[in-house]
Amino acid sequence: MNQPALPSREILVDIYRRMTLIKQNDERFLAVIKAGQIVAPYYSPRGQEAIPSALSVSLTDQDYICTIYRGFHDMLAKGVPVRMLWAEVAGRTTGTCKGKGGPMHITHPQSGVMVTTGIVGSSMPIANGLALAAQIRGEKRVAVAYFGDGASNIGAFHESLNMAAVWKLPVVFVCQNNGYGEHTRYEIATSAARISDRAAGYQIPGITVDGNDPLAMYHVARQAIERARSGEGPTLIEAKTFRFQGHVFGDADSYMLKGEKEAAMARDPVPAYRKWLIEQGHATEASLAKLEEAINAEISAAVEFALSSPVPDISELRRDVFAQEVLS
Amino acid sequence: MNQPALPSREILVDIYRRMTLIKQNDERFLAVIKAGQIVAPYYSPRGQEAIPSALSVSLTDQDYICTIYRGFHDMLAKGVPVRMLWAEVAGRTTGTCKGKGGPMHITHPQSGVMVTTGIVGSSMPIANGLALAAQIRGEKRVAVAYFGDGASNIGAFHESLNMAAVWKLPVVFVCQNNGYGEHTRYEIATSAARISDRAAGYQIPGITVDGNDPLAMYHVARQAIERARSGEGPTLIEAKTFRFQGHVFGDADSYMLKGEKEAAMARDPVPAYRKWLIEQGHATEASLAKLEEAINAEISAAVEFALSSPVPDISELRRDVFAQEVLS
Amino acid sequence: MNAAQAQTSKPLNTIQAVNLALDEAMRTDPNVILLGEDIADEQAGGIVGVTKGLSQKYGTSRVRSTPISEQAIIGAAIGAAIVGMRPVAEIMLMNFTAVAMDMIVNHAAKLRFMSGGQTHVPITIRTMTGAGFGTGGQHADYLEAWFAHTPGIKVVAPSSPADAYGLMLACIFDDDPCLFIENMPTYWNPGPAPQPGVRIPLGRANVLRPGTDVTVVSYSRTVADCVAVAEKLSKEGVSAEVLDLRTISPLDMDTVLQSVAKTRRAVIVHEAVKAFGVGAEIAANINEHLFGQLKAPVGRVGAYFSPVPFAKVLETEFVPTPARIEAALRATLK
Amino acid sequence: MNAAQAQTSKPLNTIQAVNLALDEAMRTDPNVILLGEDIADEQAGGIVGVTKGLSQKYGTSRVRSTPISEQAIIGAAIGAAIVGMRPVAEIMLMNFTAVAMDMIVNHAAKLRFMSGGQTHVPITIRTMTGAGFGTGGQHADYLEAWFAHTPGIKVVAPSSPADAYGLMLACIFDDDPCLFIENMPTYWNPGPAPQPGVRIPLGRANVLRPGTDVTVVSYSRTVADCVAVAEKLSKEGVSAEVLDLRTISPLDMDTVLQSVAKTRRAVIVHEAVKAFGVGAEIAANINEHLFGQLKAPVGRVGAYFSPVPFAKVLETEFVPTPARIEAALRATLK
Ligand SMILES: Cc1ncc(C[n+]2csc(CCOP(=O)(O)OP(=O)(O)O)c2C)c(N)n1
Ligand SMILES: Cc1ncc(C[n+]2csc(CCOP(=O)(O)OP(=O)(O)O)c2C)c(N)n1
Ligand SMILES: [Mg+2]
Ligand SMILES: [Mg+2]
Repeated sequence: MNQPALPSREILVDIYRRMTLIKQNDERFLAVIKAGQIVAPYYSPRGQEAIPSALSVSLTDQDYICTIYRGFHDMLAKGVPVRMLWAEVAGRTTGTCKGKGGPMHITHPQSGVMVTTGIVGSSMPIANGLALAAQIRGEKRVAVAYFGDGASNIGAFHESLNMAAVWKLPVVFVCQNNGYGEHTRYEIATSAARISDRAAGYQIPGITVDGNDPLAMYHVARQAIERARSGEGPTLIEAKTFRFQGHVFGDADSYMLKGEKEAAMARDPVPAYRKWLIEQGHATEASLAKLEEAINAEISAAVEFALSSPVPDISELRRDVFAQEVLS
Repeated sequence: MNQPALPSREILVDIYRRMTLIKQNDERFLAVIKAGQIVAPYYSPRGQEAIPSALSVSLTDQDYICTIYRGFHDMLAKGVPVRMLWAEVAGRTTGTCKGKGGPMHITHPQSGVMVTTGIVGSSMPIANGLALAAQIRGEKRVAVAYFGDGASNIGAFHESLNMAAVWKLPVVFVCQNNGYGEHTRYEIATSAARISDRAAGYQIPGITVDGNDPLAMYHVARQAIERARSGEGPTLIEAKTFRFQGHVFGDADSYMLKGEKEAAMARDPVPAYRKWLIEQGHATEASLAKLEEAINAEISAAVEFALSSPVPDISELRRDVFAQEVLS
Repeated sequence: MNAAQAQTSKPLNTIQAVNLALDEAMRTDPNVILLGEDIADEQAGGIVGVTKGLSQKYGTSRVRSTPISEQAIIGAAIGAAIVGMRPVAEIMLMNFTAVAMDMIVNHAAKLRFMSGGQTHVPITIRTMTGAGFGTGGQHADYLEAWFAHTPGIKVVAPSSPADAYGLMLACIFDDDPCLFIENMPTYWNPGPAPQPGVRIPLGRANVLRPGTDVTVVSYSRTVADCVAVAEKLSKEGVSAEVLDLRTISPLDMDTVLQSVAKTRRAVIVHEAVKAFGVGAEIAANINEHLFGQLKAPVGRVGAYFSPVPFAKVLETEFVPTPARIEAALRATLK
Repeated sequence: MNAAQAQTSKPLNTIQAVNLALDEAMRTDPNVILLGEDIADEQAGGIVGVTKGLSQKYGTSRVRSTPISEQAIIGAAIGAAIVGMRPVAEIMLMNFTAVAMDMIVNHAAKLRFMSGGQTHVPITIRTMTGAGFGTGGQHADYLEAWFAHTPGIKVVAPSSPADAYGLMLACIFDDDPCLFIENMPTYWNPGPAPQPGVRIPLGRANVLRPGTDVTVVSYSRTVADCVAVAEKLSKEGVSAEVLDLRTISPLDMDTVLQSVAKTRRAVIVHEAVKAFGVGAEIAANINEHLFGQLKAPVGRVGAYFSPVPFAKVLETEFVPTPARIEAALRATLK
C-alpha cells in the first residue's frame, strides 16, 4: 500500500485535541475519585487515546458509535460534552442520563453516542441495528462498534460480523486490543494470532494497526469508514494498544507481565504524538500549550458543574421504565 | 496430499452397513409416520448417511458424540440400538429415554451418544466439556460435535471453537453442510465462502470434504480423530451434503432452487457407494443383499417392539427432574 | 378498502391475523421492518407462513430473513429502534429467547431507563410456543414470567386471532419493547375477524365471559379451556367470570381485583409451570388487596414442575387440562 | 488437621468461606474442577480473589481461566458433568447469566429429564450480584426468580460466610445443577467460621431468629437487614421470627408454613424486583395453605420496578431499605 497523503494540519491538531481531552479527563477523574469526591467504578482508557481520536475525525454527528464501560475515550472523541459526562458519573440530574445510567451507560444521541454497555460483546449487535436503519433509509450514516480483545471471543462478536457481512451493513468493528481482558492475557483466551485474522471467516477486510499511532489509525479508520459509507460493507479493525491503569480503578496489575506496563507507558501515545506534531511543524509548543490549557479549564468547569448539580429525586425510579410512569 | 491407503474391506463394508441402516430406518420411519402409527416431528437425515457412517468407524464406544434434532444418522452410525430409538420416538418406556425425551433428545451413553439437542449450535459447547473431562482425566477419548451449516452462524459455534483451540481439546467439529438451514439457503445467511475458512480464526485445521463420498469422509475424519486423540487439538470439518426430505417431515421444499433436490437425489450416496463396493470387488451383490435384508428384519423387529411397548406412567412427570422425586 | 381490509370480514386464524396486522403496520408506517429466520417469501414466508407475502409486498430490505443468530437479530432490532424504526423481530420459538436473553433484558428492556429517557426501544419480539406437538423439552416452554419480572419490557399473549391482530398492532406502535407470545398448536384455529386497523390497548384485561361466582384469570391458549369449563359449570348453575389478561406485564390488577371483589373466589390458569409463575404474582396481589374478603383460597393451575415431556400421555397431562381446571374451580367453590 | 481446617477457627468473610469450600471440595474429590474468567492464580485468582491459591494447589488443568465465553463455559461444565465430573463454573455477575441462559435452562436443567435419567448434570454455577457499588443497570440484578421457575435446577443464596461454606459444599456434591448466588457488596463482611467439611442440606430453610408475632422470610443480603429490623422491633415487644431460606428452589414451604401457622403474620423480603419475584410464590402458598388463619395480608418487600439505577440516592432506595422492611412489618402488625 502506498503511503497515503497526510491529513490536513487542522485534522492533525484536532486528533491531538481529542487525545489530550481524553488524557486530561482521565487524570482529573482519577484525582477526583481518589479524593472521594465521586464514587463510581472507573475503567480507565488511558493509553488508548489515539484510537477513537484518530477515527472520530472522519465521522460526523450523524454517525453513530456504540461503546463499552471503558469507552470514555470513545465518547469524548465523538463529542459528548465533558460537563454532562462528569455530571452523569457524579449521579446528577444534569448528566447525560439524568444520573440514572452512570459511567457504564453513557448515551448522548446528539453526538451520536447511542449505547454504552457493560456487557462484553454487546456493542456489536446493536451497532449493526444502527447501520441497518441507515441502510434501509438510504442515509449515508456509519456505525462504529468499539470493543476489546476479550470481547472477540464471545458469541455476539461472531453473530454480528456474519450478519453485517451478509447484509453489507455500513458498520466498522473496532477491536481495541490492549492485550488483556480483565486479568487474562490475550494468548490465554484467544486462539487467533491476530484478531483481524477472523475477518476472513466473514469475507470482509481485517486489518491490524498500531492503535497508538494516530496517523496509521487515521488512515485505516478512514478507509473502513469510507468503505462502509459507500455501501461496500463492514471492516474489522484490530487496533493494538495498552491500558495504563489496569482493568478497573484499584486494580493491582499483579497479573501483568513484568515491565510490560512500564514499557508501554514509556511509549505513551499522547506526548509522543505531541512531540511529532511540533517536530514536523504541524503545531507549535505554544499553540499546543494553549489548547491544553483550554481543555484543562473546560474540565475544571465540568467538575464544578457536576459536583454542584442536584441529585435525582426518588420519583425517577418510576420514570423511564416505560414511556408511561410506573404507578405501583 | 497423497491418496491415503484404502481402509480394509471390513471397514468399507461396515461403512455401507451403517449407511444402509440409516437409509432403511429413514424410509421405514417415513412410512410409519405417514401411516399415523407414530406421531412425532421428524427431521430426516436422508442423503447425509455417509458422513457419520464413514466417521464412526474410527470411533469406539468410549468416544462421545453430541448431535442435533436431525441426528438419527449420527446416532445409528454410533450404535444406538434401533429398537430403543424407535421406542423413544414412539414415546414408550422402553425407549432410550423412557419416552420422556423424544426424537430431539436421544441419549444413549452406552454407545457414546451423550446429548441430542434441539437448540441450534448447542452441541458444540457440550462436546467441549466431554473432551475436557477426557483431557483432565488423561483418557484417550474423543468427542465429536455434529451440527449444520446454519449453526455455523450462531454465537456458540464461535465460543466453542475458540475454547477448544486454546485448550487443545480432543474434539472434532463436524459441520454437515446440506446447503440449507430450515428454508434459508447457505449464501443468504453465511458470509464465509466455505465454513472451513472459519477455522483460520482459531488457528486450527479446517477442511471441506465431500460428505457424500464415504472414502474422502473416512480419511478426513480419521485424521481429525487421530489429531484429537493424540492431544493436538480440534479440527473443523465441513462435510458437504444434501437433505432429501426438506427440513422437517411435511416440508414442501418451495424454497429450494429448481431441480436442486432432484439432482442431489440422483447422486444418492447410498446406492452409489453400493455400486462402487461391488465394482471394486470389496463386496458382492449377494453379500450386500443379505446385509440389507438383515437390517430390514432388525428394523421390522424394532418397529414392532416399539409399538407394543408400554407408555409411561403420569408419575414420570415427577421423576428425573431432580435426583429426588418432586413431591408437590 | 384495501385487500387486507376486505379479507377481515370472514373468520380467520391466528397465522392470518398476525400476518394482517404486520401488513397493516408495514403499509401505514415505513419504519416498521421485520427480522427473523426464514421470514421472507424466498424462504417461504416463515416456518408456518406467518409472514407470507410481506417481502413480496414491501421488499426484502424491510422483510429480512436472517442468519440463525438470535443475539444479532435482537441487537439489530434494538439498534434500528433507538433511531426511530419499529422493528418486529421473530424469535422462532420461545425457548430460543434463552440465547438472546442478554439483548432482551440487559439492553432492550433497560436502555430507556439507563439513557435517562433519551433513547427508547420500540421493538416487538414475536415468538411462538406451547405444548401439544410432541416437540419435547426444548421447544414448548412458556417463559413469560422471566420477562414479566424484567422492568422495561411489556409482555403480551393473545388468546384469539382477533386479539392477536389488535394486540400486535398495539405492540408495534407502542413506544416500549414488547414480547408477543403466540401459541403454536392453536395457530390454525379460526376465529371471528378483527376490526381493521383497530389496536387493542396494552395493559388492560378483557372480561371475556361475565359471571358472579368465581373469577378465572388466564391468557393465551388456556383461555379457551377456561371458557369451556365455565360453560360446563354454568349448566350446574355456577356463574364463572373469565378474564383474559391479554397483557401480562404491565399487569391489569384493577380489572382482576374488581372482578374478584365481586366473586370473592379466584382461580388463575396458565400453561407455564405453576411454581414461581405469573399466577403467583396475581394470587399474591389478590390476597393482599382483598384480604379477609375471599371465600376460598385462590387456586392456581399450571404445568407440572418438570421440563415439557415428549410422550403424548405425559405431554397431555403436563399442561393444565380442562379436568385440572375444572377441579380447581370446584375446589374454590366448595 | 490441615491448613484449611485450622483457618476456620477464626471469623472469616464470604470470599474466604467460598474459597475454603472450593479448596475442601477439590481436595477430597478429583472430579471437582473450576472454570471461569480470571480464576487461576496467574490471573490473580478471580476478580475479587475468591479462587485465590487454588490453581497453585490443584493445577491449571483443574482450575481454568476461560475466554470471555459464558456459553462455552457452561457448555464445558455440562459436558464434563454428564461424564461424572463436578464442575464449578463461575459466571462473574448474575446479569451475565443472560448470555448463558440457553445452556443453563435448556440444557443443564433439562438433561436429566430429557435423557430419562441416564445422564445428570452435577454442576455448580457460582455467580455474584447485588446493588450498592454504583455499577448501574447491567451489573447488580437479582434474577433468582428466572431459575426458580425452571424445573431441574436448584437455586441457593447464602446470607453469611458460614452458610456460604456449607451450602457451597452441598451444591458441589449435589447430583443436580445448582445456581449459587453470592452477594457482592457484603463479600468482605466477616462472620463466624463454619464447621470444617460440614455441608448444609439443600432445600431447608434456617430459622435464624425465633419469634412468635410475625414471620419474616428472606435470603441472601437482605437477611441481615431483616434481623436488624427484628432486633429493633423487639425493643417494642414485638417478637419477629426470621427465616433464611438458604435454598430458593426447591422451596422449603414446610418450614415457612410451620412458622406462619404460629405467627399468623408474614413478610417476605428480597433484593430482587418485587413484581413476579420469589416473594410472590411464597405469599401465594402461605395464603393458600393458611387460608383464613392470617391476621394480616402477607407483606412483600422487594426492589422497585425499574432497572438498577446508578445515582447513589436512587440505588439506596431501589433495594429494600431497613426502613421499608420495618414499615412492612409494622403494616402487618397493625
Ligand atoms: C458477558 C460478560 N462477561 C463478563 C464480563 C466481565 N468483564 C467486564 S470487562 C471484561 C474484560 C473485557 O476485556 P476486553 O474485551 O479485552 O476489553 P477491555 O476491558 O480490555 O477494554 C470482563 C470479562 C462482562 N462485563 N460481560
Ligand atoms: C437457537 C435456535 N434458533 C432457531 C432454531 C430453529 N431451527 C431449528 S433447525 C434450524 C435450521 C438449522 O440449520 P442447519 O444448522 O443448517 O442444520 P440442518 O437442519 O440443515 O441439518 C433452525 C433455524 C433452533 N432450533 N435453535
Ligand atoms: Mg482488553
Ligand atoms: Mg443445514
